Amino acid sequence: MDQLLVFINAYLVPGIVSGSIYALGAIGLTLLFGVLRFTHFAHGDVMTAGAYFALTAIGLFGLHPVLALPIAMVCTSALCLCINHFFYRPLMRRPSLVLTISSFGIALMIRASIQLLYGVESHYYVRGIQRSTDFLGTFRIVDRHIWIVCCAIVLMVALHLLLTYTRLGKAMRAVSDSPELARLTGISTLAIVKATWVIGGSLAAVAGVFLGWDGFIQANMGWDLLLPMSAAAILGGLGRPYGAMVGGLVIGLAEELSSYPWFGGDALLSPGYKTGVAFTIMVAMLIWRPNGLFGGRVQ
Amino acid sequence: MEIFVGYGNYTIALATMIGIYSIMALGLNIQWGLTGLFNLGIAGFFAVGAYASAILTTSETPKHIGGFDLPVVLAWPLAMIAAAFIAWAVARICIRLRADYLAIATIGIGEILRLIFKNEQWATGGTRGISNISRPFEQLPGIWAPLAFLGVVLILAMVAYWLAERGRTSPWGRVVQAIRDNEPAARAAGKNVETFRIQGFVIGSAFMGLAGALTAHYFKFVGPEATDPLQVTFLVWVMLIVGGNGSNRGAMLGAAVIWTMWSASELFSSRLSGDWAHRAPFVRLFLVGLILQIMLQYFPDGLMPRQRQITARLPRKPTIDQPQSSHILPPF
Amino acid sequence: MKDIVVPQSKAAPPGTGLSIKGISKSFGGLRAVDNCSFDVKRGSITGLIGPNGAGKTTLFSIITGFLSPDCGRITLDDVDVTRLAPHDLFHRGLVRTFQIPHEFSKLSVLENLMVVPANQPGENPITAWLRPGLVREREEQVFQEARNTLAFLGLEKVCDLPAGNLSGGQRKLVELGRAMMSGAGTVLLDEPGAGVNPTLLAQLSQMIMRLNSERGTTFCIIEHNMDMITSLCDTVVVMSSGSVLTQGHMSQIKKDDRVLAAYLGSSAVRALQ
Amino acid sequence: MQKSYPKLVTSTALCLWLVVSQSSAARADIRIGSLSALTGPAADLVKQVFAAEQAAIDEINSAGGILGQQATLISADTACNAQVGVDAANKLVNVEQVAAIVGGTCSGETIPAASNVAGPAGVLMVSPVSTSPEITKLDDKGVLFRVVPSDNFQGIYMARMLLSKGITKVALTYVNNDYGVGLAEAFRTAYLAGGGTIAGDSVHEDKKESYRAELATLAGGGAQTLVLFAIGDSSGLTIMRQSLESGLFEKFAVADGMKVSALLDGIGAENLEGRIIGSVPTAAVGPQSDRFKELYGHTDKFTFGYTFTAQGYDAAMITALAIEKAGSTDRRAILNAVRDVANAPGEVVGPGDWAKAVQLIKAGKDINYSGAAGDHEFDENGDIEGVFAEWTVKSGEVVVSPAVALGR
Repeated sequence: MDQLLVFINAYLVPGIVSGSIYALGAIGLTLLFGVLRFTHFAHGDVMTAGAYFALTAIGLFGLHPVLALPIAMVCTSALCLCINHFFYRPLMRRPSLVLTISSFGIALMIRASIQLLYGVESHYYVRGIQRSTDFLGTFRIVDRHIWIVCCAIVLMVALHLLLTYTRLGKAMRAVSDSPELARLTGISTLAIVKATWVIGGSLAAVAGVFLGWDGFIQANMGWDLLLPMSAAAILGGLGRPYGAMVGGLVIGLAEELSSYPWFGGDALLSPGYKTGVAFTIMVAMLIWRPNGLFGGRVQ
Repeated sequence: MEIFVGYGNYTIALATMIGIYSIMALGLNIQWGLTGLFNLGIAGFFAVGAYASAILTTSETPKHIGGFDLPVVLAWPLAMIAAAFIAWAVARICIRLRADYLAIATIGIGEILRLIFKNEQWATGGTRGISNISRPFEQLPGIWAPLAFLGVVLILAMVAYWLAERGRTSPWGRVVQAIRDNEPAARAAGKNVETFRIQGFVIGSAFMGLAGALTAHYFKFVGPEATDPLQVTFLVWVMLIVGGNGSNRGAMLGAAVIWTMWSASELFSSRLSGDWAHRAPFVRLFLVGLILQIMLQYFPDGLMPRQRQITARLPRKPTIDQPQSSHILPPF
Repeated sequence: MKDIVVPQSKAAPPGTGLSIKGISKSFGGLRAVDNCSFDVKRGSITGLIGPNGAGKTTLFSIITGFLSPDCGRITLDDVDVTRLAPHDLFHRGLVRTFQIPHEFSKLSVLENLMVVPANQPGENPITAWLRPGLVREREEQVFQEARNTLAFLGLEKVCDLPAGNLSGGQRKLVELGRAMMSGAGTVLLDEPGAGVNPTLLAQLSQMIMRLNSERGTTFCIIEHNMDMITSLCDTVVVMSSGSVLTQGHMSQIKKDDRVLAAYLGSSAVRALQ
Repeated sequence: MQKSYPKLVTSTALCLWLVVSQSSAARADIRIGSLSALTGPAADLVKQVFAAEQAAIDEINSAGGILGQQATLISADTACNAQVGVDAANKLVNVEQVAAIVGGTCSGETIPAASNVAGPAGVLMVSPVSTSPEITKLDDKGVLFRVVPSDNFQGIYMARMLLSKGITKVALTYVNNDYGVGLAEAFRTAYLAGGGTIAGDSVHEDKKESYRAELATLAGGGAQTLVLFAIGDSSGLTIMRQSLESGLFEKFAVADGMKVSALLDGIGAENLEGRIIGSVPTAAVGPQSDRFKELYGHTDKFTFGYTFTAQGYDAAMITALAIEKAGSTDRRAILNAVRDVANAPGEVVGPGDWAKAVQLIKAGKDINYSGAAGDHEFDENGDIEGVFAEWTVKSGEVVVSPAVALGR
């Protein structure tokens, strides 16, 4: 196989796929940070919950994973609203770090509940394998990857429209930019907080379903993704949904491309360190550009 | 009779772990309770201490760096220094970050450390870890061996408590708490905020390194699973929040309560029958998460409220009533 | 309040004082401070007035190292101190207070003051652990200083309360108390009078004046209470929209129409009438 | 701290009192502990192993019990972690007063539990899962036995098997834990020594969503066969699926960790037809594993054929036999009885033969347990020699060839 094709098929495409998944998760993380001013450590486990909701739907009705998405989105949003109501809202007046600590515990509670209800085994949406389709005789892409990337793009465009053209979206951006200012102009913070949970939860659910579709569903899957997602959110600048989209793609690509044999025959970085790539980028970003790649504004 | 020896043994083991966790909780209290640093990478510094002490005390082996054969009295301080050094390097680059950024950065650094311990086989034994670590007093007969080690752990925990408490009541403790309460005012008061934060971070991490070293020698083994954030980082945080953030006594009490609950709850859950026996551990995890939520919402001060900063050993009845004092111009 | 006896010894220390030249600072598109220049002469009490949003507090933050200026130069006794960190400036004898009180909320009032003095050996953790005698000796000095300052401010009764439990006016006093504890030669006071009761305010003015005349402490004061400014200040600098509008003696300022225009019917107008 | 002691003491005392009052009723039972990582990274695997251990104990109880008493299997979660593992072992040995322990699972918990708790207390541990070569030379005071061969043996077997089939060029990837690393090291040495070429050799992290990049790098070496040391319902499955999907590798050589039903279900047996060869530690004598399949082939107690379930069953059986042989719950006697019941000579007993074994022991005859996963002849370190078989997938079924004993 030609070297370029190997590069595209085995490094670039998987990088874009996992990048899309990271981006969907990171958008929720970054929106929540913008509106509620805290880092939601349970976001990865919200993703896991979404994947299990879809699993239940697929198991019950035998749906295609894409058709199970709306069900997963609704259920996950409801879950997020409940968590917000019972656990985060009572702490809202306390320093935001208390919320962060709380979310650490919520993450554990979600994971334990899933393990309790569904057990610890890995689950699958689809059995068997899908042979990849040849496009133009060169690209070999699996159908579900096309689905994943397209759905991710559609959702991101929808989010863009929401943020740009609806009153709710504008209000969200306003709160994210300056909570005090937004409160002065009479924007109802409570409604915005709820909307943020719904959007963040839904996108996390989609990310979880895609992750499970591409690999497998397992109780720790979301937690393991929390750090790459945080890295993506920080890369794009916390509080900036567009930054998170780009950040997700960059992290996804960086992870895959780090093991490409750029120089000679060996992988650039031992795959044992693959998970470290995201953390390293993240720590480096925090030190040199804490406002993200596109962050000109000083906080 | 045997059962009482057994309960004795179990109590000793429980107390040993409580001692080790108290040292970690005290370290976290210095970082979070006093200095206000959000460290979620406890496991990383714990593991640095554990591996450092393990490498320094084991004899020559082809499986990892070794052959230093140092006695523990030297290895433990060196393990603390190793953890402190790593913490210093981390703090130098991360200490200016806002609190939640610091949290994410420390998680990331903890993970990077874990990957290094796991992958650098020549140094750490890789995934197999380091076994056959010596434990002080292990040659004593019967129950005396664990009892003597418990004594060592408790003495070290008391020393750690003494150091933490003396630090808290000293002018240093006053400054770091001032920085925690209001950073700009501390800057305006001429305090080099970065320096004090780095000191708090390094001292706290040295405590964690000591706890790591003690654990490695207690288990006679250290492996990359030792850096599991759930068992180390999360549990220690729950201990501090439950015990009372900002209070050294609270940190120790939290360690005792949470570890006892964590350990003893299984004695009941393992009696559940059938499928529930598998699931009981998850109920346990869920409950730990729930306890944290309840404490945060309803008992924000923990079991033992934050101790007031008390300037140590000064006359509480001031000399202000003496006539000459009012004639002294305040030191402007 | 008992009479305060000021030691007679100290004259104004030599030096030219604080000099600000061409300082500018922008936030995004907003030019908060625009090419400001003025001097605070050694031994003077300089007032800094101007309507809300004129950039006075921002300028204080730049001078004391909390913000970094975009351009310009600050000298203290002819030494360039531009962009030095707050703690460096503190050790060169330059301190500030905050407009909104910044107390150490969980420390007691006494401890709030005891934090401030420099050269406390106990601030090194190693010394704190190993040399308790040394630490204690200095602690007793600091304790007495703090006690005396609290007595002066009338805060003895609340000295063991956490500072976070105080009223707004009391916090303001704690703020001032910390500046007093610093022993600095140049003090920037950001609205020391706001929220303080009139009796205490008069004593405060008296105190500032005596410290200035008898010990030579230099002051730069942001204040909206024009009576206080008039009675205290030798020189007044007026800022408006980020730049220095005019400066001079209060009698000249009062005649300046631009100043009146800048305030547009705010408290200054009433003060002048 | 001063204040915390009364509370600590009270709470501990309260817990202990409750345990004593609870456990006194069950005193008459024979108590066997199970150290299992029911939570943590290997929870899915361990759940099945624990279920198989429980199945063995249930079988023993229905066939009359140990020493005429009912046996109870008391589980303690180790979370694959030293701290929790040692704590769990302490509870089993000291509070639950178990006669012997089946377990642990991850080597990272087995090693500290054996050297720290079971060793000093002289309690027998029979591990069904821990394959780390570290265990062989561990200072465990002779209490730790295992019914799985050290990774060293299986790696060597795999190397010889591939070479004997004329496969002389492979790519190697292994999961980054002690299981994968251990197998890979032994395999690499033996394969290279035997004249094979390893074109592409890389470790991978468990539970990532994509391994395509690693696979592409490995395929770059030009090998046709991928040697894959991983767990079959985790990274092993993902790697196999992704390499089949992208057409990078079509043939796989795997170890026992991949012989799980999840692999067949997840990828589909038709996709594996003729593509996979594997090694599995197995019984030298065929009838024992046939009997095991007959007993548990269609059980709902655990998933038959799941990795290490047969070993879990055997570990529980050997532990029970040792107690029966010792004639009491005296720990020292149990420890001394292990080799008597498991090693030759003696009359062979296997799965389902509990009543017969008890009769033989009562009659004073020597027995030799030969189990579902091997005949388990313990050497001086408590290790078993490797006896392996080759397995592959034919017409939708796992087919295991006759076993080969691996001489040292």
